[in-house]
Amino acid sequence: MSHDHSHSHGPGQACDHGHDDHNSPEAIQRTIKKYLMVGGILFGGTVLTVAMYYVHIPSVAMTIAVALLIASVKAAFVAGVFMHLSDERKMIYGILLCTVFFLIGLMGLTIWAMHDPPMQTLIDGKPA
Amino acid sequence: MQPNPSFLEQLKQGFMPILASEHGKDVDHFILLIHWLMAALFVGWFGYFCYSLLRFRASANPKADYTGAKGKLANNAEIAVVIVEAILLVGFAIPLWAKAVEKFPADKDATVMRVIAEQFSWQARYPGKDGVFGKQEMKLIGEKNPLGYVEADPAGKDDVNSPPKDIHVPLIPIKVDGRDTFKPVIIHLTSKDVIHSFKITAMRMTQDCIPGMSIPVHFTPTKVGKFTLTCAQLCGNGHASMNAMFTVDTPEEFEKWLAEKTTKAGGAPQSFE
Amino acid sequence: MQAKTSTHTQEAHSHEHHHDPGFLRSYVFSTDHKVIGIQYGFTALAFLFFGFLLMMCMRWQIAKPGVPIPVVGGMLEAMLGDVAKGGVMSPDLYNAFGAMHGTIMVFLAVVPLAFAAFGNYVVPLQIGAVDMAFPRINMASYQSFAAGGVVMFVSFFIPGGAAQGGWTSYSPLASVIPTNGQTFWLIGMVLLITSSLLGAVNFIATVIQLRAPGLTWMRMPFFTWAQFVTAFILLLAFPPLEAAGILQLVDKVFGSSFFLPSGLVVSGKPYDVSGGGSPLLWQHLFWFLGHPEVYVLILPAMGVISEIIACNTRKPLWGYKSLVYSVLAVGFISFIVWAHHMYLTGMGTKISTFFQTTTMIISIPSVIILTCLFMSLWGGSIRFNTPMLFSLAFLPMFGIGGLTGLPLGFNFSDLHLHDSYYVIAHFHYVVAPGTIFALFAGIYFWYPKMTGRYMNETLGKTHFWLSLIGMNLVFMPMFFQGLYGMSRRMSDGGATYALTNPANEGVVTALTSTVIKLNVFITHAAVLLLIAQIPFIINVFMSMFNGKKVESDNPWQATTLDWQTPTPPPHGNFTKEIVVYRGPYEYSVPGHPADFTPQNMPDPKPAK
Amino acid sequence: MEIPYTVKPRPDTGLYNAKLGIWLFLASEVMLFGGLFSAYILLRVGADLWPHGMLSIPIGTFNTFVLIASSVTVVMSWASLKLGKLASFKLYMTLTIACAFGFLGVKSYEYYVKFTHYDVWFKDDATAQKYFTAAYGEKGEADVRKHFVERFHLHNTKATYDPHEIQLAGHIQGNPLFASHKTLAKAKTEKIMFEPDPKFGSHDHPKAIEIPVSDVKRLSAYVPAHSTYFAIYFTITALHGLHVLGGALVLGYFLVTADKWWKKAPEQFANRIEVGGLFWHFVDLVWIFLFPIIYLL
Ligand code: HEA
Ligand code: HEA
Ligand code: CUA
Ligand SMILES: [Cu+2]
Repeated sequence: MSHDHSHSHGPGQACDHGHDDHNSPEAIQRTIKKYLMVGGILFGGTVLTVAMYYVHIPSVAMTIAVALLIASVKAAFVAGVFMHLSDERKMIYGILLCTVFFLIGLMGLTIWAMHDPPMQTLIDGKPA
Repeated sequence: MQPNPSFLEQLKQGFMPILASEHGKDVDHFILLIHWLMAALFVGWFGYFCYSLLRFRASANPKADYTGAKGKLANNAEIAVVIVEAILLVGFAIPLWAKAVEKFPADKDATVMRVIAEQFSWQARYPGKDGVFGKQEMKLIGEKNPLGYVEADPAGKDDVNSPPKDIHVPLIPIKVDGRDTFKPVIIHLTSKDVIHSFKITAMRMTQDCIPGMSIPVHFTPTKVGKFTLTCAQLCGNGHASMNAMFTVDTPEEFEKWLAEKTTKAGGAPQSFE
Repeated sequence: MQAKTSTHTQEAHSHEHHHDPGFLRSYVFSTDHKVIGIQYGFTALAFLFFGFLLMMCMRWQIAKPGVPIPVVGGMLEAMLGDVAKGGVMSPDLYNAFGAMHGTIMVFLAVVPLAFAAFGNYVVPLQIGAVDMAFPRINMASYQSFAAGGVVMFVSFFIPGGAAQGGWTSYSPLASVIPTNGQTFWLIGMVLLITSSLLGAVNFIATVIQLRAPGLTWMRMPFFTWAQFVTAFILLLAFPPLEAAGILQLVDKVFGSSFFLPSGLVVSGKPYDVSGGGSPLLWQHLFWFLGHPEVYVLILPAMGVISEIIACNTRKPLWGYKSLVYSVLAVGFISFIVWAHHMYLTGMGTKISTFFQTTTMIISIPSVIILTCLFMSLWGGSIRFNTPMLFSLAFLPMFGIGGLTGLPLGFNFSDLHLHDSYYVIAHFHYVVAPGTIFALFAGIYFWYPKMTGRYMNETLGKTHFWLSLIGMNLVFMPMFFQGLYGMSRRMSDGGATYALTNPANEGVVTALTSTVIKLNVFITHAAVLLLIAQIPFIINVFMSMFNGKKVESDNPWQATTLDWQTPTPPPHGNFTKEIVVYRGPYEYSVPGHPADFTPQNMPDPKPAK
Repeated sequence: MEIPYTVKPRPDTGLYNAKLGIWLFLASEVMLFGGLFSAYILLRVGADLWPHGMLSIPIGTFNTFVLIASSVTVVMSWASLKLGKLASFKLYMTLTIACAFGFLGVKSYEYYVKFTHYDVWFKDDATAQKYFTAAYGEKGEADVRKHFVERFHLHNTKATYDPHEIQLAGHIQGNPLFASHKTLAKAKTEKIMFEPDPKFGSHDHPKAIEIPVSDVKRLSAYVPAHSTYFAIYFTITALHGLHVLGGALVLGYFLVTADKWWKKAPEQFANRIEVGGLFWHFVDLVWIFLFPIIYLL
């Protein structure tokens, strides 16, 4: 759980973090360019993934790895730029970090649990 | 009629049912050990609790002390709990579990059988003389073939099905490393429909039976007798009556029982419904 | 509106805006956190009582299998039909009541009462906020909860009755039962989960954003901390169950096989589905919520009793910081212990070692929390009023429940104890004389704040002592039954396995008559427990009208901000600007004039 | 008596309420879809058979483009607001919503195709053989079986299949929706006219064949009951589709009320668009993973 200590804030001491420089028209103009570029990257990434499907990589593991890698890169761009995560607050990072940690726990431990003997699947009646 | 132990007698047994398996000793011992730890913590803290309530009641202590308790008592108690838990975990639970659940004896050194659960009954299958089970396909299951065995498979020719709700195992004395013990039992558990749980309290054994999986368990019986095999997982409206008799026989009695089943069945897999 | 840090205190919150909003607006579709809290509270109490009544029917059946239930048997038959033929509970009905007792108690009674009701009412007050951060979402949360409750309730009366798969709803059983109870259960659960998620978002945002100036994290009352962590647990643990619920719903309604393996044979016939699913997947997804959920049941309760103990010992909580870090640790670790409910599904050494290690690790912060609360008594000046009595009783009761979690947490002892009454006894000790007592304590404690009147002390103390005795007589014998090997969810109380059953002639481990007689004993004790609630119900309703009026806005002379408002608090909560100067439990501060120094009081002149 | 920080961020956290709220909500959404993805992985890893290549990749790719485009337009609409250009905000927002409904339209079409496409399992292998030969001829049958093996597996994975389980794919004459052996039995239908799919790599439809229902063991449209694969496909994409729909409705509401809000509280309005946009991007993000996992791998 995220808790940043705001000890320093005595009663009534407001301090504005100068949030405005991100929101000035010039800054927005600059980011618009960025948005369009990221849009381009996303299109490109999709084309790449689909192309890969037709190219036929010989190893299954490789196919999965590459496809997920491309997807992750795309996702990183969406989250980082479109969702402004790249300059978001500590608080949000904390929350997302916890979430990702638990998600990995859920997936990882479940899969691990399903593959730890002595459990065996019954295939045509013969315990493997 | 069975003698019915009195409350006190049962208390002396630690309120545990009669024990009839080898690893069960360890289970009982371990349960006892944890309960000692729990008792120590409970008595300690409860004593402290009563004492403080008495001593610090408002009428006796009208002015509270801002700082309260000093000293390391609480810390030490916490550290002690951590240490004891760690010992129980590393010293007992993990190795004992590994032994009881994972370290299987070789098939040839054990009585091997399959037990199939269904709503609301249990049935066992023995591999017969050749020690090999016939091929089994779930989709062949029908009224005539409750366990779905492939008729054509030669390995299955001498297999024997137990009648429903009546499972026997032999108690065969053997020597392991010069120590007198008995032949272990390996049971492959599965279920036809929903999840059931194979529980024999006398053996200190519980294991879920999950459809689509075959899960092996093993234990070493140490006493002849009739024991209850109960279903410990909610499995429908007959859950409470999904029982079976789990009988540990002397080798002779077991052979007799098995032979009876075999001759009746004419040597072929057969159910007794 | 300017982003002054002190905006929420507008002196003149005033009556100009405050045109009378009418009955519906102020009581049914209110967005005021206090009204919503009270709505949650009454709905949840009603469900709590209903869940108890279900269990009373079941207890009768356990004690006297096959004998018609007195008084209500006929009613059940009239309402539910054949499942209660002749006033006798059929196994189907027993299973339905059992599943619904668990579901209702957990999701419709304790979570809404402990988290939503107390949280809604108290948290904004304790942090000096005017309301929750998103009042309309708050209202939506209650409505979603109420809808879920209605769906669950209606399911009793559909053909075939309510869900019969246990509150854990393991597939394939839950999917294979041909009636529609499970479908209703799943729809109800999706609504309840949605409600909790909305609530959780709201709580977290409120605590992070709306704390009064000066109320730093380490000055936050422990109750608010507990609610904060609870909200995180709900936020992140519930969605996987929602996913699982959706998958099971698709299984049930569209005939898919997420949780059904290939080759199922039900009642002798191949089950007509595609197969290829995994029954264990359900269990993983369920317990991924299920375990954190038990901390959802206990953490708010711990929060409640911490407030009450601090106030009624007239001294600060001992080890406030340890408490905070422990509760954070519990919240965090609770996500990675879930498979200790699944030791006996065929688990290998490696994975079960992992899970029992985390299970032992999570018991340590719990021990620390309890230790801190015990140590807080030392040096206090203890006032034994009703809320305090319930809070004090919580400690050893939770202690027993928590300690008996340990033998379950080691897989090797769980081998014998799994799915026996030992488990039932373990968790009822934590949730019934544990959580429920804490909730009673909270009701007695905050009642004066909500109504301006105290609850009656004599009735309260009668309620306390009878409940304490009743609870222990009900749940203590279950440990013995469990050790002896009596399984849970037995619609005949284990009679089939008992020596009294002639078929068990000569069976060595059949249940002895002592074990069976305990069933009857427990049922009698449960009746006592039921009777013990009468003074409480009378007290709740009577005191509203003729309870003793409070002498001041702060009747218990407490320090936290919830007591520094008018009683009962108006819309908008505070009439003066709130600025916080100190920690939450500054009782009996040496040199201060009174034995309590409210958080928002500027430094008082030292008493000379 | 107003709730603070609905517009301006709280200084110590740097966030306004709704932004924190939406991120918390998205965190729970991550766990929701994470749970479903975990289920997907587990089912797939544990499966004996896993259908493959059952969805149209060009259509899926097209839809991916649509969704990405909408993500760009929604962020542009926010930026326009920040620049004070209400008209261009409206334009971008309209485009976004158009994309959303375009996406849903395409998805509905894909669904419809599946709901009218059938697999038939026959009561035994000999019967299956008969119909395969009737549809594809002696030689063609072997081809189809080979393709069948491929269809169920990842590239280059060794296929083991049970000959009993081979199924004939195609359409039922009249294109009924959601038929199954159960509905046929209920309707007491005696036979169906079945139009098998073209052979792999060909476009010629084989002649329709008549199949007596008594020869059928199982018949299922490509619906959740067909197989775990379709079950997870429909569940996740439908849930995703609901998110698209919900998002589109909310954004549509913002678009319709834009003038009013813009006059009344421009800053708060921009915040709302940002929050709506965050949700929208998240929906896009889910699809970015969904597309390769379900269509390609
Ligand atoms: C609020 C609810 C709650 C809480 C807090 C807990 C707490 C714990 N639980 Fe419990 N549990 C449940 C509710 C709860 N549980 C439920 C509902 C089930 C059954 C679900 C079902 O199957 O239907 C269950 C089942 C359950 C199981 C599965 C059993 C089985 O099915 O076989 C296990 C196994 O590990 C377990 C372990 C634990 C542990 C180790 C703790 C630990 O966190 C406990 C830590 C606490 C302590 C160690 C106490 C410390 C106190 C002191 C040291 C002071 C002592 C002083 C005095 C006594 C005066 N629990
Ligand atoms: C929070 C959870 C919770 C709570 C509080 C309780 C409370 C109680 N439970 Fe429950 N129980 C469960 C959760 C809970 N239970 C679960 C999860 C199961 C497992 C289900 C399954 O197998 O699937 C279970 C199972 C279970 C069983 C086992 C059934 C079986 O396995 O076959 C038994 C048996 O005795 C039992 C008994 C009781 C009793 C006597 C109480 C008593 O303590 C009840 C006491 C209640 C009160 C004291 C309420 C007082 C309230 C009022 C008086 C309201 C007043 C109203 C107004 C003022 C408006 N419970
Ligand atoms: Cu089988 Cu319970
Ligand atoms: Cu748990």
